Amino acid sequence: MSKKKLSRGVALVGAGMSKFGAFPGLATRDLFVEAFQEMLTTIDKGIDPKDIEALYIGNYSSDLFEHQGHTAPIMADWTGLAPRPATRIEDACASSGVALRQGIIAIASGLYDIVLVGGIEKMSDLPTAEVTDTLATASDMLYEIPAGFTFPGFYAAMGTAYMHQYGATPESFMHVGIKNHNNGTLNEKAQFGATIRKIMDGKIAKAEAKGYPVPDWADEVEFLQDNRANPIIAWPMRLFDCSPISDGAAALLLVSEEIATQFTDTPLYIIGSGQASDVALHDREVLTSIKAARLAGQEAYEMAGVTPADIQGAEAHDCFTIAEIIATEDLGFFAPG
Amino acid sequence: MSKKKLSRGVALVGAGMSKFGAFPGLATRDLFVEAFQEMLTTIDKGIDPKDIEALYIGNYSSDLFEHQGHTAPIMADWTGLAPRPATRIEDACASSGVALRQGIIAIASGLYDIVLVGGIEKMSDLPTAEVTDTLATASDMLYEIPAGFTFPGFYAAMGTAYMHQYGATPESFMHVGIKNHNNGTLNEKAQFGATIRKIMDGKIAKAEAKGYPVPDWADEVEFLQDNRANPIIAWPMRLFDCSPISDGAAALLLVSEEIATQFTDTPLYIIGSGQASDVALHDREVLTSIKAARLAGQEAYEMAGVTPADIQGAEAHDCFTIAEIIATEDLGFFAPG
Amino acid sequence: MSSHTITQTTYQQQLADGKLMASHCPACNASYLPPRPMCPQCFGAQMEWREMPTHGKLAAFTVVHIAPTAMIEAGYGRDNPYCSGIVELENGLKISAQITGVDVSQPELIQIGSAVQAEFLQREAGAFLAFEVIE
Amino acid sequence: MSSHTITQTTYQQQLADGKLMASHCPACNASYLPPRPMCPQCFGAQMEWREMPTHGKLAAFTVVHIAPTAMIEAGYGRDNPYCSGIVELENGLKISAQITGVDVSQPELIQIGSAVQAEFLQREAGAFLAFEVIE
Ligand SMILES: [Zn+2]
Ligand SMILES: [Zn+2]
Repeated sequence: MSKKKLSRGVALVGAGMSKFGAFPGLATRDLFVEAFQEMLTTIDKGIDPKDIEALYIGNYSSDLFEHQGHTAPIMADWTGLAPRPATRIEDACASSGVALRQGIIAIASGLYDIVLVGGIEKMSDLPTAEVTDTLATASDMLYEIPAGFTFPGFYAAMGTAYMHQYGATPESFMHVGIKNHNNGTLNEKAQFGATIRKIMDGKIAKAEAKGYPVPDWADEVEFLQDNRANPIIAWPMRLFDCSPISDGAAALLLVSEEIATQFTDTPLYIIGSGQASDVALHDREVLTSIKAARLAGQEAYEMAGVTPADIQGAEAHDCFTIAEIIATEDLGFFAPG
Repeated sequence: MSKKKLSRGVALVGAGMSKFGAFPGLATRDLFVEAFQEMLTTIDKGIDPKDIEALYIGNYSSDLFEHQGHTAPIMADWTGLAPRPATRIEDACASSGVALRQGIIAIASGLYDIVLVGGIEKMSDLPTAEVTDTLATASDMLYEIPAGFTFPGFYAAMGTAYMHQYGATPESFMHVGIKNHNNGTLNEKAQFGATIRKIMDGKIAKAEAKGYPVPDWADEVEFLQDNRANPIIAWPMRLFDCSPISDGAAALLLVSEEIATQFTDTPLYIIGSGQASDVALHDREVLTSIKAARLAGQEAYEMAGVTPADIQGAEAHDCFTIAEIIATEDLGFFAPG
Repeated sequence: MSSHTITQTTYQQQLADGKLMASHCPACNASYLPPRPMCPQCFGAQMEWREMPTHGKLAAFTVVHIAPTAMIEAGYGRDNPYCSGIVELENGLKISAQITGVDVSQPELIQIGSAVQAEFLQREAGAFLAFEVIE
Repeated sequence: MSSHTITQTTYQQQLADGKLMASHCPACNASYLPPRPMCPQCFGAQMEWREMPTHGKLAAFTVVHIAPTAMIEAGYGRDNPYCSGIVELENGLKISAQITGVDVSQPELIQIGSAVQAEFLQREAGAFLAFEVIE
């Protein structure tokens, strides 16, 4: 396939996000309005929202989480943008990433100059077993789910394959969780906003205050090895290896390159984008790498004319600790293993 | 807003469809493979399917109908197209129409030259009450569904408003159903493939054969007025005013204008496309017309440089008989009323 | 950012208290029903609650025979159809609601334009807005 | 077009009969598990059923403590975890299945590469493919 190129340039000029967490009593639309309102404040030179021409909304399963389909037009209506075209993109965990890509493509096509991209999910209304069922619909209901797999289970299976191939241990994964919870404290919108150390110290303090036996965890790893403090979800993935059940929304404003400086003197130009799909886990040649991620990364690098060594910052998908390890390898930041 | 224009032309060079009906034992993927296989046979000069670069799959609610999300990559896998990028578009009844539009946009963007567009739905596995619930998720679960509305109910309410405003009667709607069932007999893939007259005569013959009292319907309208033969779903919409619960799939092949004649000497060029969103029924200024349809039609006409009078054939959405009446008015083929 | 004061959850509690509440934008002097947290005219999020009139007229309706699960659980269905409709309040705002006080066995006699009055149905599943035809 | 001979429904019936069946493309001489109605190599739809070997080795696994509803209904869950995995058959094809014959309380002792043998679990919800670790 020849090198891919967009017909015209696209820039990012605004971004907003709701707080992330479990918010009983709030609907997806409430969170999206929160993200949209913040996005409007981030556009340096301002915007009349009526100039927005279309919406691309990434959402995995409002159908099962909220029993609400036809989700994109509701987001358009609630942000005052109806009757603009509103399209929902569903690609499981990648839904919002793909929505961003469709927004880029739509501007490149010449059809629109100003596009709102949203990412929304409201997971916390369902009990855990139904959340587990809903996440499992991202795998193959006919051939994978009858085997008892859950979504954490798939990544856990990649984890055991990874341990077998490279000699990693459950503790290797725990260090990813410790790092990411540290990062979370730097983001005021993060769900927990606490280091594993702080969570551990909190539990010790609570035990002391209540007169319970005080746990004798020497460090975070010992805390994370404790079945009671960090129960197994799908071995080797434990609670703190898994991203939580979250509610949240994000909003981005994309504009065509020609008009980007009308909104800010420092637009972020989109220089590369990639997308690929993959097959059921059992049909993959290797179980310790995700081909779709490798191909998507490669496409984006080629479009941008850069190599992994040029990348200074990345947000990789880290639904599970093993997922981040594999993603950073597939994107070329680290050698396999 | 200025007139919209695509950066480059797009053409349709292949189309396939599965049979439509209720197919217990078949999954969405089976129907999509059927449509894909037929599509391949319709490309005059042939194609190597490996040249297809991306898929856009329109699907309303595999999540609730089949408990299967992440639907697009499964379609890519089952048609041998993984790891091509596969994107699912959800926009309720318009899902597949919007998927077609995204396919057009994607080629116009310069990113792809050959795109497969799919439309899939497998509705018949659920009992009727759950199908009713699933279709209702296309409306507003927070503010419309608590009122007891169903999806047929919304169109029925537009029907009563239409009757009030223009003096139409339930019989006006029945004539649409009679016409559409006549049309259905011309399509070998249609679910019923029988005229209302034939269905009526069949019921009379069955009553005679079994020695039951023979109904004395004078014509199709009397048949359709009979509560037992044509039960009310949501008055004034009766069974034969409503599209059935169907399983089916369609596949289209889009290519960039430059390469269209590699596939056929008679490509169908896409000359216009439009999309818009609408608000909850109670928030619409008028209840007898659909603003989103009017705007989308207008956008497509302007892009194509044509007027409704230039159109010789149209497939309007006719989920309910009143829907077709309103759609043909909103698209400018008939004056309101 | 937003303090999320205008939500469906609060609206629902107000229905349970027998009040039909809309959100109101002081900047535009416009009310919105159902209530929305952001004004679609000025894009401001400083919305306030405002009580709505309880009288209006019927703008559209249907009599539902094939009911969704929630209404079946409330006792409706093929043998006990019900009327749903859209009501235009005295101030011009419209809202979806169940319609009572009509003969569902004779839907052709239900009149668009009929005067209606709000009632608040208390069911096991919660409070539901309805309007009774009063003329 | 297609006569739909290769479906999950038929595969499922074959599991109930104690057979693990793949689809086979005569043109490519390639088998596919799970069975698929179209060959992803030659795009042909003339697929045939072919019985698979019942022996293989464990390629990946997990022990699930937080179970989906279907497995909870089958008696599993937090207090009764189970093992799911991917098995590579003797002919190289891989498939997802429940894994039995392992000590789920000591997942660190479960060995990738262990020899396994197919078994067909009959539950109220139907037949399910499993593999028992036999060494
Ligand atoms: Zn305002
Ligand atoms: Zn083949």
